[in-house]
Amino acid sequence: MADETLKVENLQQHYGGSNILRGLSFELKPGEITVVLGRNGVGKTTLLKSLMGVVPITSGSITLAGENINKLRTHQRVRAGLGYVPQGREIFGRLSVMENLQMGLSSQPAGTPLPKELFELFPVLDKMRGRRGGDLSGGQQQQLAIARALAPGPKVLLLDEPTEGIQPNVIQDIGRVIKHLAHDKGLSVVLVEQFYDFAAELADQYLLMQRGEIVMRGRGADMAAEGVRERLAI
Amino acid sequence: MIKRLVLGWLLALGALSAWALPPELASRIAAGEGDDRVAALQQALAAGDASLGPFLRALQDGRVRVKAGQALVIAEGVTAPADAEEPVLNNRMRREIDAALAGLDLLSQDRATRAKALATLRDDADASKLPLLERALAAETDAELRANLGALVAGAKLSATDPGQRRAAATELAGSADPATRALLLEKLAAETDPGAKAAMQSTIDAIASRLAWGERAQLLFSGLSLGSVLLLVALGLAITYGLMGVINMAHGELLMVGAYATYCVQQGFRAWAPGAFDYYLWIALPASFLAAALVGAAMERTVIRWLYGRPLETLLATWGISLVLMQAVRTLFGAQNVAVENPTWLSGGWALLPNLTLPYNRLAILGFAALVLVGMATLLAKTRLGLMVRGVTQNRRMAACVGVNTAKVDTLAFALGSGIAGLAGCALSQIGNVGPDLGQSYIVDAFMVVVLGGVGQLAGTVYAGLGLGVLSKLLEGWQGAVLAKIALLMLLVLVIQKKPQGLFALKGRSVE
Amino acid sequence: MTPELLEAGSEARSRALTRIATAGEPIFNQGVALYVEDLKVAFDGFQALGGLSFTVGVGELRCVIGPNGAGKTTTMDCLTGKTRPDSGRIFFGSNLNLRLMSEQQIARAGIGRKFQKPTVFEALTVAENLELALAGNRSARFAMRAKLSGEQRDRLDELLKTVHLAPERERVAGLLSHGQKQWLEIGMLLAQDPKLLLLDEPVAGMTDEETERTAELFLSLEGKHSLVVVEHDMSFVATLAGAHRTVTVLHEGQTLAEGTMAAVQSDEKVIEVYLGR
Amino acid sequence: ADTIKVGVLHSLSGTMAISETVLKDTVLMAIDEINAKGGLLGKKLEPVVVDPASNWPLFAEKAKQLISQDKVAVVFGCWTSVSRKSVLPVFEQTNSLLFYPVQYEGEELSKNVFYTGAAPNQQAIPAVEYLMSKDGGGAKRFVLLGTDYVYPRTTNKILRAFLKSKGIPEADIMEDYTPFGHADYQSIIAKIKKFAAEGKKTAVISTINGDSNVPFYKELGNQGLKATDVPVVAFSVGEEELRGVDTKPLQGHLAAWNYFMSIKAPANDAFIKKWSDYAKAKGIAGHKDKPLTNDPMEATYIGINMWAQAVTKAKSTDTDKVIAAMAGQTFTAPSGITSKMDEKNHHLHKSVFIGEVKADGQFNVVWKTPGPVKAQPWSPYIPENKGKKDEPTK
Amino acid sequence: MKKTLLIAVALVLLLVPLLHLAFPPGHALHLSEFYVGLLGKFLCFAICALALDLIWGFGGILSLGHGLFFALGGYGMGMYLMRQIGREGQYQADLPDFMVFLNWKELPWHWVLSDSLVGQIFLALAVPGLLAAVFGWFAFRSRIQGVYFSIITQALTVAAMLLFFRNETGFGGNNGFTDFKRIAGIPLNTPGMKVGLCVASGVALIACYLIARALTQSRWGRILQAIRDAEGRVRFLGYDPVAFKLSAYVISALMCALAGILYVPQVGIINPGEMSPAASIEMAIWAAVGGRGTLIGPVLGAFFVNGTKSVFTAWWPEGWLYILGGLFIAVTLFLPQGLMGLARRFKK
Ligand SMILES: Nc1ncnc2c1ncn2[C@@H]1O[C@H](COP(=O)(O)OP(=O)(O)OP(=O)(O)O)[C@@H](O)[C@H]1O
Ligand SMILES: Nc1ncnc2c1ncn2[C@@H]1O[C@H](COP(=O)(O)OP(=O)(O)OP(=O)(O)O)[C@@H](O)[C@H]1O
Ligand SMILES: NC(N)=O
Ligand SMILES: [Mg+2]
Ligand SMILES: [Mg+2]
Repeated sequence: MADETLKVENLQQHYGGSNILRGLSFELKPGEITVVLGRNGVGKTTLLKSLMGVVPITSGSITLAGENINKLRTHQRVRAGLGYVPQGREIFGRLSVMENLQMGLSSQPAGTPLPKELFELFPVLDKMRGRRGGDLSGGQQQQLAIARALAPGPKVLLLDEPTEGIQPNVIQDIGRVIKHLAHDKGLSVVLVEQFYDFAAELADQYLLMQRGEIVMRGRGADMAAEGVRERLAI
Repeated sequence: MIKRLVLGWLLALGALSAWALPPELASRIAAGEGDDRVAALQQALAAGDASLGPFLRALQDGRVRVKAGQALVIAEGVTAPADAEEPVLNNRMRREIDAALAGLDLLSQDRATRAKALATLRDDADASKLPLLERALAAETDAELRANLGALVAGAKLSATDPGQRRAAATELAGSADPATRALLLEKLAAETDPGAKAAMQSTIDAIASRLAWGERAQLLFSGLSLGSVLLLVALGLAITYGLMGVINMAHGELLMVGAYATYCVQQGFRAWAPGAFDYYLWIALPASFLAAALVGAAMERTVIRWLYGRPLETLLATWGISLVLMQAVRTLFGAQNVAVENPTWLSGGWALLPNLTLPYNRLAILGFAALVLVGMATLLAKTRLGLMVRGVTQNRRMAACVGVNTAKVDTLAFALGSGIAGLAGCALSQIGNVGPDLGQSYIVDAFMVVVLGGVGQLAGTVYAGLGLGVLSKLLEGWQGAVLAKIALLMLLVLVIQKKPQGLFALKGRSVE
Repeated sequence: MTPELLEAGSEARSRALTRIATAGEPIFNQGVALYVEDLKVAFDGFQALGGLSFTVGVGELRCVIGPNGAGKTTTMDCLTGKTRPDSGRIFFGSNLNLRLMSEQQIARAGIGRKFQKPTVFEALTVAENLELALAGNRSARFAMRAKLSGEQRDRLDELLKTVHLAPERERVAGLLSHGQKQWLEIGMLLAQDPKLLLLDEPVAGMTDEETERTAELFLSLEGKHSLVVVEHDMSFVATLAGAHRTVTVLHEGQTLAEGTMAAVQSDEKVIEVYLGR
Repeated sequence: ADTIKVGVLHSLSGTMAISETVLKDTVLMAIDEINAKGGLLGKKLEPVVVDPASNWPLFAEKAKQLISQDKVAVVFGCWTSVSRKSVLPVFEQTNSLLFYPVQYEGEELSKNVFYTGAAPNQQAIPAVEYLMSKDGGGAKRFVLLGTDYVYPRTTNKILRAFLKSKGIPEADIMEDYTPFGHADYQSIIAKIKKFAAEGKKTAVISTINGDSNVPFYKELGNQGLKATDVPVVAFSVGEEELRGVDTKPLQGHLAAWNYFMSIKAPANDAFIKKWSDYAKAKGIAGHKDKPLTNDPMEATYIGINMWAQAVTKAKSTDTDKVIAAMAGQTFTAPSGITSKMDEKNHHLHKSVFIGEVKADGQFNVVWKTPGPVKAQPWSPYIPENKGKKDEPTK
Repeated sequence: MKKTLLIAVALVLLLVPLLHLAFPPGHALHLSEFYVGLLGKFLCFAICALALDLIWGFGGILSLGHGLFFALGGYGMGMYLMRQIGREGQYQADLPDFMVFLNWKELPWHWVLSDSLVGQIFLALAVPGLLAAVFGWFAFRSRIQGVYFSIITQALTVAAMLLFFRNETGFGGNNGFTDFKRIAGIPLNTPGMKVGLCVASGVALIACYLIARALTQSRWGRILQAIRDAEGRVRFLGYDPVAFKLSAYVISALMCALAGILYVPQVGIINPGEMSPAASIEMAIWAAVGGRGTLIGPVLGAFFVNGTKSVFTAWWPEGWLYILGGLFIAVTLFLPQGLMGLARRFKK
């Protein structure tokens, strides 16, 4: 058994003619939070989508718990333990909040109950159980998207700018939960984030992307010392 | 009595037997010039020959042949001689025979036979039948039949020579709700000279008319609901494939057609291999039509539609192509002409609720069936895990995959389900209309209108739109005729969508965007 | 008389008074750019706005914060004509009754908006998106023969630089990344040159450095334009609000607090429902 | 050329395919038959089949194609009047020949067309006379029910005039129309029931065309409107249309045609046998299992045979020569009579038969004209037709 | 490059029909009358496809009722042609045959202009244009979009079809108008007339194409596309989508009516069948096969689909629908941008 949960080697991705991801390699350790940083349009979202199998990759390999998952289709990757919070929320607009959460359980056997902690973490969802997902406010939807990804208890959680549009005190809560899930429950987390302070606080490992490549990487604790913030600004 | 037994015995022998009825009379009834045949029949009736009944029945059933001026009865299982001619019955003869038989049956031991005879006589009660009717009335013990007979006698008495008797008869009929009685009264009224009788007739006619009006209203409502249920059934499958999945499925009509042809095939199978169980063929045809259409639908989804999600307008083009191919395939396989799908006997005929209101069994069955399919589909979609996944996938296919749904499978299942329901609708349609290569074309426009009018993706809307269009079109039809009604309905649809640009049951709020 | 009837009566009166004032230029002589009074909106029984009132002065930059679901986006929907409120009054300047105007009339009167979820014209190029937004005649007939003037061309170049999209000029907007669309939308808003800018979470998805530059950009607009900015990024709001500008805090469809950033940040209720400790 | 080309212009797809496909096969059968006997003028006939797809402008295009590209000597085709009207100018301009095999509303007479179907006086009028006779039930009230287009409307106009001449008051006539493809006859039948209950003996004259017939008859059966009460006589319902219906409840309802499959005549036996064998040999879907013949098939068959006779007589396929040779041609029709092409008016002399529907979907002939009737393409019941010549003008 | 290509195509379109006149029958370069007719017909179809694509491809408005405008144009022209028959009809009367038959004694009011070619062409454009303007205004103002719009246009067309089927409507019932003889005194069956009509159709197509191109390349065209993708967003920029959609819809309807005007004298018949739902859907099919959202595409599509139909209805009458149906499926699956996509791929 490999000591990393997810291993990405030399990942290449193209949209039409343009090369979006250019040979990315990195690995995730269990219980670690990996923060991916980078300016707009460098390919962060594309990276997560490639991991999920939502967009096809050109070459490279993705290994989950020692098994190559290149060939698996998206839903099979979810069954294998990936969880995903996409950028832009992607709520099922016409399903109620409860139904959205139940959709989150699709990878589980029928009858699996929702973990109770979800509603403790996001009390607003409890209040709005019956409301249609699409009617929620932006921030509420974001919370729903996170809850939906957590519902089946994934092994690897991919978060694409999860704090976007969320009120400050809830962001703090989310940060606490991510930490708890990673450090106490052994979840591997990939966090794509623009909110530097939040990212820096959570990061065990960081990756800095530029034009489809990882140009800097290191331990979270060293971010300030290595001048990541400054690199982002250029 | 004994004679009848003997006749029966003769029949049972299976021989070609001459009749106890004077052969000359029998052959005159069986063939010849119309007036003479009727006269012969009256003559035989007057003679009161008991063998007349079985002979007339044989004639009705086509078991009589004429050979060299002789009428022969062919017994069960015997082939008629090749050179014998089958006597021709036209409507006039048939009516005379019916009346004659009914007259004979009025004195039958069996209550049901008497009741049937009464119903037959209802339309031709005239003075000539009066003695017979009065005899029957005297012998009748059953209260309901007595009342009916009484009405018949009164009807016959309308032609009496005594104006007082005519007036009394007219007054006696005031409780009737029978259109035949009204027609009779109208006819007599025109010829009536006595003012008293005239007034009595008029008031009775009015009374009957007001009673009939209820039947007419009920008829209108029923036909509206029935049409509505057909529209609903036709639209339900589309409510899934188009309403939920967003596939502009121009081949929906052809899926109906597939269901109808599947029904036809099952029917033919029963004809060939299980003619005795013919009445039950629908029970096999229902699942068969569902499966056939679902399979075609699944194949469509797997090979074509799958590649077009997210490009809804392209589905228009591809499914149009599929519909052309399916139609032509049916022409090649079954021929361009219609094929016959017969109602099982239990779906033939109707339930005579009122004298002027008959609810055809096939329409009643479709009404119930539509309700069942609707409830089944609604439950499946709203209450089951599969239903949830279908709704989720159809809203956001990529995200559904990202939460672990096997979208390919769910898509195929959903499309097959919608197609299968179309197949069921096709099976139902085969019981009321054409089964031919064009079957689908005649419903596709209506189906889309119902789904869209209700609001795309709104099952409840589909229901209201279907029933509403049905009832409304029948109301308009009664008022302006079918053509103008259809035009008015289409214009109304245009107006309604003006007012409700997202259909009757539009979702409101942000979730729509 | 019942309150509803009174309400209806005042409604009718205000309609009558402002019938003519649904078109044309807003009049700012009273110093008020936007006047909102007792705004109420309910969705199937859920009271999203429960009597919201506030005013924005001419040339003012106003920050609005508040918990998720407080009603910030709904308020903007009401201002731009997207959502029709159940009751209340909304005036642009002292003369334009926004409740009686269509979306396009409101936009033409000078209210521009950046949506929370970026919406751009995906099939058009970045430059075309901006071109359509550029201020000018909005009639269909004009559009059939419209050409960009040299001046407009320069403005377009300048805007592209401002929103960092100069290299993407000829790219189809649908292919931009989330953040880039966000920028493009800000660009379109600037191109409209509206008198009042409504910005719903403009810096979501931006890097810190970009956020700072955006703040500068908005501050530079202050005075000539009125701005209402909704954000959850507190450092951004703090930069914008500075020491003296007003911050409005919404909560459950009403104003919870209003004041300087410092005052609001130390308000117990605001900390409780929004900021956290 | 070493063959004589014969055009076949019948819809094989679209709404009319249901009726027309079998006419195409009838022509092909007749051509096979003629070829088997050695062809015409020492040449074989070569069919050229095209599909105008129930699209009227396409009919004109295909007619043009047959005539000017394929150079056919004659065309057999069309069913609906509108398709005929669409191709008529093409045939007149190119002076070519069309044989039209379907009953129609009359009011037309072209030199380039031979009408082998019935004119109104060869179908509608005798049928109504029968209904009014004692044997026909002595009907006094009439429902004129049709599909809303020219053929039914014209026929009913003629019938109204006819009924008026027979002393039937306006109030005893009800006229109603349904759109093409109408499939729900509940209210119409309720209306008929009501009308029938308001007076004397009522009969229905149906000019419902095409697909609507099946739902009409099904509803009729299920609502219990029996032929002994209110008989329905139809002009567009034959064996082929009844193929799709359960006929048991329809016994006794009537149809008027110039041919029924059930007619007993040696010529008919031969015709039916020929068709059955042909259908089996060619594997014609539907007919190979249950071969049926009907009036337009007979009219087609007569038409092509008469044309062949005329060509032989004229020793040429030249249009004008064939037209001249057609006059007075006779042929032993499957219906048992010797059918004659009128010397002048391009219509056949035909016997009229009234048949009652039997349980097996066949018709029982209950009445027929004493002999063939001459067609009146210009109905005398339409005042404008006074003084019209009973022959093509050009 | 593109321009020269265009000019070449235009020249071919205009000159090819002239081959019919220039060379005697039997000559290798002679184009038979049949093909002149076919070409003329296809040119009219191409105008329809182009018109439909203007609103569908660029404005996202799928009208399933364009057959109505086409038919109205055709009927307008047909009325004139009916009057031109003069006394050469079946009844040799002053009135068109069907009116004689219906016992009408004089021309109904809506036939007042029918003796004048110019007047009738004006009507044939004005009526559909006006109908489109009124119907479109109500529909767009109510914000009817997408399939809701498709369905009501279809409903409108079907209603019109049923209306025109009736004899009382005064348009000849289901037989419609046929048996035309001449335009402006010139017999229709002369080669010159045939070629003239064909060339006129070619000119009309080129004109429509140029207009459509100018429009779609203008800011108007971009706004139309913007409306297609995000109508709400366009409103917030201050544009009134109604004005844009309506102008596009009316222009499109006018083009269709023009096609109808040119079509009827060439095919010699107009009847309500042109208003059947299938006829309108087919127009959309032409546009889709050719390539939606381009201007050449629909023209190619109209030629290709109708050409295929023409060829195969004669080559394989029993099975041509398999070919056509298969073609539609194949185009959607393998050529997502229609024939134009293929052309583009070829270029690369
Ligand atoms: N159409 C609707 N139906 C039901 N509830 C709605 C609807 N639209 C908005 N809401 C509710 O109204 C409330 C206000 O929403 P709004 O979007 O205005 O919040 P917000 O302040 O913008 O929040 P955020 O900061 O998360 O964007 C929310 O609770 C939301 O769920
Ligand atoms: N479907 C597509 N086709 C072509 N190019 C695309 C497509 N989607 C995204 N791109 C391009 O790929 C690049 C990477 O996009 P991506 O969404 O991964 O960026 P990102 O790092 O997530 O940016 P942001 O911070 O703005 O979310 C961008 O330049 C974008 O324009
Ligand atoms: N001629 C007919 N039946 O249209
Ligand atoms: Mg991103
Ligand atoms: Mg918001």
